Amino acid sequence: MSDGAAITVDEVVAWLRDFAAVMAREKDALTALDSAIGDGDHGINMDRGMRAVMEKVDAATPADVPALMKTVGMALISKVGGAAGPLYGTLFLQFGSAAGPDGLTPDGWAACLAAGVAGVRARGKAELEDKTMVDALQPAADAVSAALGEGASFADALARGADAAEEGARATIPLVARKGRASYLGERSAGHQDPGATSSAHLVRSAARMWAV
Amino acid sequence: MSDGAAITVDEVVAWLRDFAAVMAREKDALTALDSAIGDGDHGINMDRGMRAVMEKVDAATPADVPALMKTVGMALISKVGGAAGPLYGTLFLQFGSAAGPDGLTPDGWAACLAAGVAGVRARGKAELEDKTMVDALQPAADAVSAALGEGASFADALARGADAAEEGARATIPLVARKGRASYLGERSAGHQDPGATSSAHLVRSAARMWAV
Amino acid sequence: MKKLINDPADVVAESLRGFAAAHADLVRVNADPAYVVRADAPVKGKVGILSGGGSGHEPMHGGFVGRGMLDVACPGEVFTSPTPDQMLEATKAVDGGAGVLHIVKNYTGDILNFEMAADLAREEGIEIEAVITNDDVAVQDSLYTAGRRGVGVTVLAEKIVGAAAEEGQDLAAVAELCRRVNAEGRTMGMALTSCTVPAAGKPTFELGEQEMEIGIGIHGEPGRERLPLASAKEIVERLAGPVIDDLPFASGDRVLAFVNGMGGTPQIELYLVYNELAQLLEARGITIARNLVGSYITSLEMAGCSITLLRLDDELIRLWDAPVLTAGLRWGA
Amino acid sequence: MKKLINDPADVVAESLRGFAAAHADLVRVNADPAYVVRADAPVKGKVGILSGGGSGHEPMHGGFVGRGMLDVACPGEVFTSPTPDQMLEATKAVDGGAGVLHIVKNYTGDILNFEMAADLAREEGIEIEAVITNDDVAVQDSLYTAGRRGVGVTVLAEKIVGAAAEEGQDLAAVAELCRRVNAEGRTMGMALTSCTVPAAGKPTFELGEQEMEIGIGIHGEPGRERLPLASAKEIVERLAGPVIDDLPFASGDRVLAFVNGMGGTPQIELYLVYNELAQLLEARGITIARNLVGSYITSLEMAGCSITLLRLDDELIRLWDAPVLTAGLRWGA
Ligand SMILES: Nc1ncnc2c1ncn2[C@@H]1O[C@H](COP(=O)(O)OP(=O)(O)O)[C@@H](O)[C@H]1O
Ligand SMILES: Nc1ncnc2c1ncn2[C@@H]1O[C@H](COP(=O)(O)OP(=O)(O)O)[C@@H](O)[C@H]1O
Ligand SMILES: [Mg+2]
Ligand SMILES: [Mg+2]
Ligand SMILES: [Mg+2]
Ligand SMILES: [Mg+2]
Repeated sequence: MSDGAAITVDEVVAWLRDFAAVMAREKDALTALDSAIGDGDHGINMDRGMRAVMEKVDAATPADVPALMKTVGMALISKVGGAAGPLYGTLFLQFGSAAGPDGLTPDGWAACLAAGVAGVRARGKAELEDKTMVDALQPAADAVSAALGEGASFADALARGADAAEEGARATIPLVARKGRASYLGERSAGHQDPGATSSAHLVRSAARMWAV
Repeated sequence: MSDGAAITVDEVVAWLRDFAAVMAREKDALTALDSAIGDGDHGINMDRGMRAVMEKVDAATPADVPALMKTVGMALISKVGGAAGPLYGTLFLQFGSAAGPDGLTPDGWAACLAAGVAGVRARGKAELEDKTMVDALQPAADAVSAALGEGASFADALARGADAAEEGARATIPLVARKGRASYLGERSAGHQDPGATSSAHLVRSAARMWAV
Repeated sequence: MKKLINDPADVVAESLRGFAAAHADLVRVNADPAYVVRADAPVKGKVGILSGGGSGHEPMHGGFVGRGMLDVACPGEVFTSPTPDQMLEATKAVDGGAGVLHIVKNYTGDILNFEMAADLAREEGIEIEAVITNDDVAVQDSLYTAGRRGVGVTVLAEKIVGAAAEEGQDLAAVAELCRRVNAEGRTMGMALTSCTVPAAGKPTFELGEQEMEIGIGIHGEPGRERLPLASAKEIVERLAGPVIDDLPFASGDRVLAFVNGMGGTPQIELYLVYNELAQLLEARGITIARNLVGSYITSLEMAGCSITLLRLDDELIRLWDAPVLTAGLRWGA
Repeated sequence: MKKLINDPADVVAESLRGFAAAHADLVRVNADPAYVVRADAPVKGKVGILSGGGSGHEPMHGGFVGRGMLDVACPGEVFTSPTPDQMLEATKAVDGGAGVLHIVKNYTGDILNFEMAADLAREEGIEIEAVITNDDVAVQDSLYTAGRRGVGVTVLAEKIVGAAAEEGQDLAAVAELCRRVNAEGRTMGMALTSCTVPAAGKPTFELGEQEMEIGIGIHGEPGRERLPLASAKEIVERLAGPVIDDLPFASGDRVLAFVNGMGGTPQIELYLVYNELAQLLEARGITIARNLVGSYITSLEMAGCSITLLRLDDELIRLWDAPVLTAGLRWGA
């Protein structure tokens, strides 16, 4: 894909496929993170969800990005459960709604991500530093938009977004959780990286990998 | 006590007290033996029973050996439970019945033990080499009688009885149990010493210690 | 991981099949989406009572489906809340025209999924009320947490509210009753061991031979603090104390005392705990008018217990005593 | 040892106090000698049903005392049979003039103590029948063993015989019925973990992470063989196979299928096991007419299960379905 050209459905599918593979690979690691401050299922949930997504998408790939993202969001909502199901589901649903039917440019992609993150925040009511996936997603969305605004290539913008997401995820380590299951632990939640922020960083890194050239 | 002289109630009480102390000390060891081929309570049962016996006896020591042994037997029957309760209870009840009211000589003592062992066998229907307390008690009763018959002192006779009991207990190790809980294990019961034979050997050794001089 | 299972991925589905086979007189089980519904649903004109949550808490909720309690239960994956589409189908299966009450335990996942489900059901013209239970005093109810977890009171609420619906109370009344039960109940739990989520394959947390977790939830979450193992008497004080002080329960109150096992603790211990609790409450002048002792809201094979107190009045006692006919709770029928 | 207890020596007594407090509507508990007796005992003209055995198997037997099941239960120390004096007092407490049935599980200790108790009771003029249950197919019934252990069928016998006594059958009939139930039932059990006797403080046996014991009893005895951990499906085959072959149960038979938890196994697994059992029996043409799934005859906190099959006829079904009102089993009342 050259800069400014339309992002194809196939590319978005490839992004999702990469993310699904990462979720399968990182399942145990994510679950271990969730065992420390949650209930030990985040990796299992995400892996189950992304498997269901790829099955649906591979059975009949929707024609455009909005339709694709609706399929993805609904599959996650109906297969993941827990907090991550509705939150990731909303992320993709809002991403798709923002995409519109007329093809997607890098700027459009960035706006979609921002819309998705806004959807997550509206649903989960989490602020930055509540130690949730928002701590990876919001910096990522901001970084991609900023980079494109500064004239960076889509590849570079996504790389900066992925870096920001990973940094955001790492920055959850010292935080005391204020949302989700981890908040029950109070001070004991500090010292562990948030599992949802970690899976979110993987999502953005998958995008960076997909559109790397 | 000089040979041929009457055995006093106090001496019998001292024998029981020694046995009670041994049961307290050997509680865990007996329970470990019972864990291997039974249900892990023999030491606990015997310790509970002998504590109850000594409490009863110390509160009001019966005047003669038959009365004493009836108290002992009934206390064991009502406090031990399991297989050991009725079996040890019967041992002491029959010992007491055989004693008669007129004082006890070493020969009488040997006859009482034989009667007790016969009672155990009648109640439990165990043969020699069934891997039970009978494998310690029967050789002990036989050895004491034989030694006295050969003119040995009471002290020597009891020492030989205790040796025979311990040897009998050790000889249960290779046996496959045919009575009691251990028989459920079939071949797997071989290779472990029988807990009841072990506590019985302690009982005879306590007697040997009591009347050592 | 030592469990009586086949493939860890199939645990919930296979267990539900067994449940369906064992209790065909009481319930029907729908496989996909998964729900357990009373055999005679929908009951016309009766408010439907729906609850749901992750699996691994059995008998809650499937074991409470039947006459006088739940109309339908939605089991999620182990410790993972069920999904909106599942809740929607379940809601439709029990809508007898009088609306459906959703009883939701306060966990972010449950809340989010139930919110979506309620939206979907309302779009289909079904009246929905959702009541959130949040009785766990181990968690501070503050801006800095997701709020208190819904635990033991959920079981009691399902029984009492189920009785009210059975006798024909309308949706508003049943929802109000459910909120009242939640408001009058408090719980705190502890663990002696962790549990193992089948798909994870190893214990959620590790506890030393001489340690216990106080203030746990029901999902194998670590608790508020880890303390040296203590006697049942001390443990009861540590659980019942905060429970009593929080409402607070006062001398003269009549309560339902609920000693709950976490799944791996045998009855002999639960009754021993109840003995301590009864003494403690008597010393405080609190009367146990009703009690429940057993493993009703569990965390797989976790060893441990929770103590729930619910303040009773004559109305709640009447509804508690009303007949109930489910796999997990049964009396008067 | 991680248990919710105080002094290990007081576990049974304290747990009984809790049981008494929790179920004062159903039973009275005598502390010394220990027995749990139904609140309205003795019932005049009714055969008294007594059972007893070591503690640690809860709800058996105390949890089965009440209308339609046991009149009285004698709990021994943990895994230790109760004593003759205790059984005598319990017998007297339920003698309504029609005699008393002693239901005895086949263990040397239980047999010896019950024999003595029966002698004592007869001396006091009470008619006694004793029936021994010995349904455990894991043990060979031969001269080389103490015979088969009494396990799961005991629970079923207590329910069925209790119903017969409740409807006024006489001692001979009730004893004969009990022998018939025992003759028609078979059981086999397995363990994933050992249990720990409180007074012993450590596990009775050690099992590796990848091992299981097949053919265990209910006292933490090691079983017949130690095998690598297997799937629920294979385990069910290993338990149900010998059970079916022993009676033998045949195609066309109607059975009561009883999946019992050993104390530390959660319901989600027991229903999964039941699912496997139902499939296996269906494939063999055996019809499950009634079922029972839960932890009813346990070994403290042991993880594992047992499978019991009881061949039914219309009479046994009628008695099984009859009302029962106890802490551990309750229906129709
Ligand atoms: N209110 C919230 N807003 C945003 N993200 C949240 C919120 N609550 C939880 N999360 C995210 O969800 C993750 C946990 O997901 P998961 O383990 O799948 O669900 P559950 O907590 O229901 O078991 C957390 O690590 C966190 O990042
Ligand atoms: N039929 C029997 N005859 C003689 N001794 C027996 C018999 N059955 C069991 N025993 C003895 O009892 C001992 C076990 O006692 P104990 O552990 O206290 O009772 P239980 O087996 O009921 O738990 C065995 O080691 C054995 O020596
Ligand atoms: Mg989680
Ligand atoms: Mg023993
Ligand atoms: Mg979860
Ligand atoms: Mg025993």
